[in-house]
Amino acid sequence: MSLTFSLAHLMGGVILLAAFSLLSQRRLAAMITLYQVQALVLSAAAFWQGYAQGEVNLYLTGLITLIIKAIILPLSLREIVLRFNLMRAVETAMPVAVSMILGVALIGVAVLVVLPTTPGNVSLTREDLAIALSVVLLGLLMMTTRRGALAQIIGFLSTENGLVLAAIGMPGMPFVAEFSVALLVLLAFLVVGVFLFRIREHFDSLDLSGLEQIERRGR
Amino acid sequence: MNLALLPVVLAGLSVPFLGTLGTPQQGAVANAAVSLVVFLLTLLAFWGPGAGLLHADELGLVFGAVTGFAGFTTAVANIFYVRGAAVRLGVRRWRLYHVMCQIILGATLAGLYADNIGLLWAAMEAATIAATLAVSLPRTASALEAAWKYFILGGIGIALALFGTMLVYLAAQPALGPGLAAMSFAQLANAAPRMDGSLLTLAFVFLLFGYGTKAALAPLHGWLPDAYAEGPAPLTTSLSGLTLNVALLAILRFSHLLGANHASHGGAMAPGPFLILLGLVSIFLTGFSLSRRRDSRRFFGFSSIEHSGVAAFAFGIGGPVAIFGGLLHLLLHTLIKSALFQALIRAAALRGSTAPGHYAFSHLRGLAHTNKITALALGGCIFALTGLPPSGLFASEFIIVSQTIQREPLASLPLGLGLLICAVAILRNLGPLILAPAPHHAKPVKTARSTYLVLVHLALAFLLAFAMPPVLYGLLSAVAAGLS
Amino acid sequence: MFGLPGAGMQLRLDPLSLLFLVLLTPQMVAGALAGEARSLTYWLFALGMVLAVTAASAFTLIFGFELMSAASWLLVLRGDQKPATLYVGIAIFSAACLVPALFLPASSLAFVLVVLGAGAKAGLAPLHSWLPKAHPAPPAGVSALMSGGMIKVALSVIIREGFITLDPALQPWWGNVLMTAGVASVFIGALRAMLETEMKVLLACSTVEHAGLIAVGLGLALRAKAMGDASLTALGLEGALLCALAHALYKPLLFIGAGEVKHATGTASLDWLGGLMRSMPRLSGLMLLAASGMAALPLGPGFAPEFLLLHAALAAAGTGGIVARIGFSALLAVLGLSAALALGAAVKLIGVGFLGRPRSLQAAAAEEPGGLALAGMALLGVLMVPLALVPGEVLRLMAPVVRELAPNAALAPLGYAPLPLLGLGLMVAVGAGFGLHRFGVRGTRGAATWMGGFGKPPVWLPFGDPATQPTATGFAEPVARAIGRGVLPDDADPAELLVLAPLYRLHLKGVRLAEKLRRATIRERLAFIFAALVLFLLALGLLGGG
Amino acid sequence: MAQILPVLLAVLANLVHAVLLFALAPGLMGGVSKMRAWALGRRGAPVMQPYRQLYKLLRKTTLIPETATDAYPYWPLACFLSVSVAGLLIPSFATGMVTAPLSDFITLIGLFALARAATMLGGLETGFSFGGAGAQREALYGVFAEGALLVTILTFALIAHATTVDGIAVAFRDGHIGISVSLAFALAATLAVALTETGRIPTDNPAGHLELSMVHEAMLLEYSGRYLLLFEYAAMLRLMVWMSLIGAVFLPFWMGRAGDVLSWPLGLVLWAGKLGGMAVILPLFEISSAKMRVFRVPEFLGVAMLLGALAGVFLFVAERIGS
Repeated sequence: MSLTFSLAHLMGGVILLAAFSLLSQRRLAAMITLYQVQALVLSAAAFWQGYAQGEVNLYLTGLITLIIKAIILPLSLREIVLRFNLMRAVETAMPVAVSMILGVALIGVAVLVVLPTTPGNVSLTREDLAIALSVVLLGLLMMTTRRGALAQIIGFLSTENGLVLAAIGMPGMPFVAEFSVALLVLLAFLVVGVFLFRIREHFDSLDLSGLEQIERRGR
Repeated sequence: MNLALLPVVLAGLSVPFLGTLGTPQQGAVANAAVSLVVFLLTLLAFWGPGAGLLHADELGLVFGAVTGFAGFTTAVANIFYVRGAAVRLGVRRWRLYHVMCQIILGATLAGLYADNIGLLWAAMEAATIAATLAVSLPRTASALEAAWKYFILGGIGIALALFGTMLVYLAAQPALGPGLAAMSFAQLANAAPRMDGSLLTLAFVFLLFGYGTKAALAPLHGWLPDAYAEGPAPLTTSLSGLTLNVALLAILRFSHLLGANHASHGGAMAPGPFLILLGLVSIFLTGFSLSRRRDSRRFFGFSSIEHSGVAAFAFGIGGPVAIFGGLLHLLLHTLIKSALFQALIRAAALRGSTAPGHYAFSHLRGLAHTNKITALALGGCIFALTGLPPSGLFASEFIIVSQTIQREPLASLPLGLGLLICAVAILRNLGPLILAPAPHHAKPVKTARSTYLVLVHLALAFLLAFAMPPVLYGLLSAVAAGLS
Repeated sequence: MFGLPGAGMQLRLDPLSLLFLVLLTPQMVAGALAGEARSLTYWLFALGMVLAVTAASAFTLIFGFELMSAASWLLVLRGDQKPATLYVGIAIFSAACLVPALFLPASSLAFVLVVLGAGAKAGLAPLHSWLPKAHPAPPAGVSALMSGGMIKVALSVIIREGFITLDPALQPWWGNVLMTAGVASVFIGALRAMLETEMKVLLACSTVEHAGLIAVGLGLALRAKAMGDASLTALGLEGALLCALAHALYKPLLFIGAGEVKHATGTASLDWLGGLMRSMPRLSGLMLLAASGMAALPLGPGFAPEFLLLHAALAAAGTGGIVARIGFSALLAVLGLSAALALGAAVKLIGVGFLGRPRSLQAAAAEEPGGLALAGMALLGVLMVPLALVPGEVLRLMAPVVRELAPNAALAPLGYAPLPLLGLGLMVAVGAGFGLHRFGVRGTRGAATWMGGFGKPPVWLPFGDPATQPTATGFAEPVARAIGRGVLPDDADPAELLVLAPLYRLHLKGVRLAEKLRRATIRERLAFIFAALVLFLLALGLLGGG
Repeated sequence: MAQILPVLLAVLANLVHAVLLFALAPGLMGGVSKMRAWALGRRGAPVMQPYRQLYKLLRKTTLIPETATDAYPYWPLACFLSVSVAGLLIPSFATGMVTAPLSDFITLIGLFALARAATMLGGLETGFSFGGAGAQREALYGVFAEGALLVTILTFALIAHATTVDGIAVAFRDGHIGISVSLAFALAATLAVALTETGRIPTDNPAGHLELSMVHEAMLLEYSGRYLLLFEYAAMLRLMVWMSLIGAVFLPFWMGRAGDVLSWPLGLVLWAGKLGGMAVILPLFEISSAKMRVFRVPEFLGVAMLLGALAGVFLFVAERIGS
């Protein structure tokens, strides 16, 4: 089992590392690559857990993750980047350094919250949980500190990776595959929305005419 | 047999037909028919709550019945709405629209009946996505913006809720071990004392934020006002208002787990402070936001925030009576609010157009000069929101306030103040809306029959509050006692 | 079962609630006769009052109280939309104070809350400034019931809570609180009544004064009860209850009368009226009678209460520490001032509105109102007679109420007997009449009025030039110069500047903040959620956790 | 018999009191104006002049202004009646009259207020400007006069433990109450109120004929014949009433008892003496001071009110020291 531990732990660490370095990135292309790496490792972790727990569900999850997250989504994201030529760096709401300090603080929070709370459970779960929680929080932090729509989406994606990481860590949790599929639906809508609404810059300024007319109408 | 399954399944089955056949009017009628059957089935479910993943406990039954009723009346009002607005959207959009109606209705019922926390989560996600699509239907700039807001914030909420759900599962491991048992409300409720308390608390925080986003508790409410104001009227207001209940009931159930664990020193924190805090913030934010609103749908969206805040506050106060009050408040608010939006749509129709953006108070001003009955119905609903007698909400708010004084005396002061501010802000708009001289272009119109449904709603709310049938009272108080 | 789910409603009929029912009934009838009979809201309003007065449970009380407020709000709204919002705000505020007070254990806090809540509804200073705005707004019948009835309902809550429910925790200073609020409203009410020129506003201000008088009586009684002074308790209670009874008769009459005048002439502003005694004699006679009550003149319905209250104050000044005594002397002085101010207000109402020459063609062309309204007023007028002539008997009838409120109260006979005075007056009158008729020249001759040096009025003014006779404003001018301007800077009620304006500013701050939040972009809204989440997690990690 | 005799005596005393009151009132007024004339070095009208004037008014036809309403005749009547009733209540030469229990101070204030109200309404009656001017000034004076009087009563009530004039008189006569600061203050306050109520200088000029400065007279300008007679007579009575009130409260010594007839003569003589004394002092005070402007009067009465309050305060302090 120690191998299981260490491997799962290692993968979790890699995922967290990816999430953290996502926070430090300014260029979309690099972000997407990082995300791809994260997804790959996640699928690997899923397979590994499936093997460790002997769960078919988890293999399925890993497969879905591998195909869609690690291959299709990055491709489409790159497509968007090309289509809307978003090559230039993303503007940030706060200096990257600050956001990274915040990120460290968040990891601290996650550990503070989780580690003391799970004495009864297997240590694997505990540390996985701490890692997953930090990934989730880092993703949210990224969504709030980046102004670029795509960057925010990538933040959301990595949040969601954190969720799946937590899910596969749960011993014998039912519906894991279903959950990941449901989440994927969400993501799909997200990306499709970016396509449909032709979002260039932020969520909050859709590239659509007639916003002033809203103001005139009064709220 | 599991009769609770039927309405959900029926709503789901109707989707492909509604999505492919018929003109908008036919679609609306079919939608109404389906909703009627669903309503009857929700009543039928009392005789076969069933068991398993999707089975209705008393709480689910009561709220399911109210949801079915509101859904039905909304669908009826929707017929008239479509008749007036058919030209605005293409046929395919209308079909999509009616599909969304059924999906939201079905998802709401599923969420109410779900015994499995995972299923509950899935239902909420379905409802969210459907509602988002519905909001974006008009394709106006503001509608798309609202839909996008709704989607992002709702998505975050869903994600957090999922994390919380998994944490609950994990927290239940010591008690129930791996497998489905650890995800069933019934089992969890029994095993709550033996669960991992601190992990459960963590889970509760995430669930509170996840479902709290759906229930539009401040500061998680960002999506609601715009979504209410910009989407196609009946769907995004009356109907999706029903999903607020699901979220709040989910929060209630989870807070019950937490409370039970806390009571038996399982290491969990008491859920009260969290809920009370969010509730108060929502009430005050509403009270201050109401006074500058010009668009009536946004205005009443904010008032929905207030009322889910009140309910959350009541759940936070805890104790069978307060929870009873909170549940009663939810029921009455559902009846009144859906009726209010139906009346509002009627009123906008009387003034020419029901398209988003034609709901500014200045458009509707002086309704009494256009149509007495509609003015009476709308005015009655708005007045009922303030919780002054003879409005039914008076009973529930009275229960809540009195319980607050007995259990959390300090919290009663801000609560009273907040309710005061909100009520005054609402009443301030009521006078001009009904009695002021009408704009010159408005001329008297004869009453539409669907307006009387609103009055039925109001009467029901009144009777439910002040002449509650003993059976129902026993049922609800038993539920409240079970959840406290 | 109607009422709170699982609990229902409870009513009670004890002397106190009976007294207030008796006090409400005539004015309800009169108001209905004055044209409100077909208004559903009016009857809801009345129902609310009855429930609030006879309530035996907190829910029933608050239900009735708020039903009353809500219905009257609607009626005010129909009349005039401006004051309605402030009015309903005050109404809900009083509920927000009363609900906690009813559920708290008997304590000083509960009493303070009761005084705040019910006092705000009764128009006690400093929460009175809504009353002169709201009461004149609706039709006369409703104003009558609001002024004569609603105020009393609020006071009945104070009485029941202060004397019965909270009795175990009774403190002497409770009485001082009531007295202070009462005397403040007496003075401000009387002064504003003297200065106002709008008939209904004037009456509303005088309502503030009388609410204050009742509160003073209650305060004296409460203090005395706490200090175990049996006779003073009885005196104060008798004064307060009798004042409530009398006011419940003459104030509705005055309001209905003012409404009829407005209906007949199109205005209720004294500056445009005058000479109505000629065109509507019956109504004027009734108004005169009621005004004598409002001015607390002897042989009128209003004197006995005033007599009792002043005696209570005199008696109280003989007790307590030196500060208290000085306070009571001040109380006496203010009561005296206000009594004279009220007299001035009544004289202005009658002298300017009903005597003299008309000040407008409408006033000159006014006609006696229809029978129903007059019948209602007559009913109230007739009921005033026993109060005016045999107040002692009325007090004896009210004895059970006093006993209920203060079991140990020592009831003394009333020291003021109108009948002998009337007898003396009649004797003198007979003598004078005999003298005048025996030795005097009988008969009278009409003669032109001396215009006081003014020129002859133009022909199109058959009733003379209105500009040549004193107006209500002019009548109030000396008092305004001597007192008014000092107390009411630029005619604004001090309570508005000191109490309402700061609250409004505070509310505005809140609104601005809310607007700032509402304009947040999606990213900022996300940031709210995220920040809140992290805060909660931190709280979790630091407080609870393991 | 034994029970009935005192009652009969009390009634008899009242009758005598009433007769003297109504008979002597004009004479008192005449005396005062005579004294005033002398003090001013004039011969002045004879003391009997007021009687003649009343008779003259009696014989004149009564003119009714055309703008007067039907209530026109009742104001003088009401004014006259309330003053006379007040007069009947206040003991003159003997305490314990049959009306004694009615003579509550607050009832008296009420009666004076009633008289004032009737006069003001009479002034507003015909709607001509001077009447209104007089009425509004009277209203202003009344405000402060009543306040001052009420505060002053407090002192009496506290010292005498009674609120009826009769009771106060009895207490001051029988109880040995030394001259105290409080009473001095109270006396000053009462005098100021009395001057205002009776419309004497410095607040009003009974002999003045400049409409702009008149207060009491200005309200009567539109009355003539017997209605004017009632007003004039009421004014005379009022002077008498206030004088005997002050006499009864502040100089009750050797006042008779209605119970025993033998004490009456002394009481009568003393009463006459008091009235005479005041009839001398009042004019002297009047000629030594000038009439005030209207808006000085509130200050004047305000001082009176303060004095009344001070009287009470000193009383409290004294009791503190005493106890």
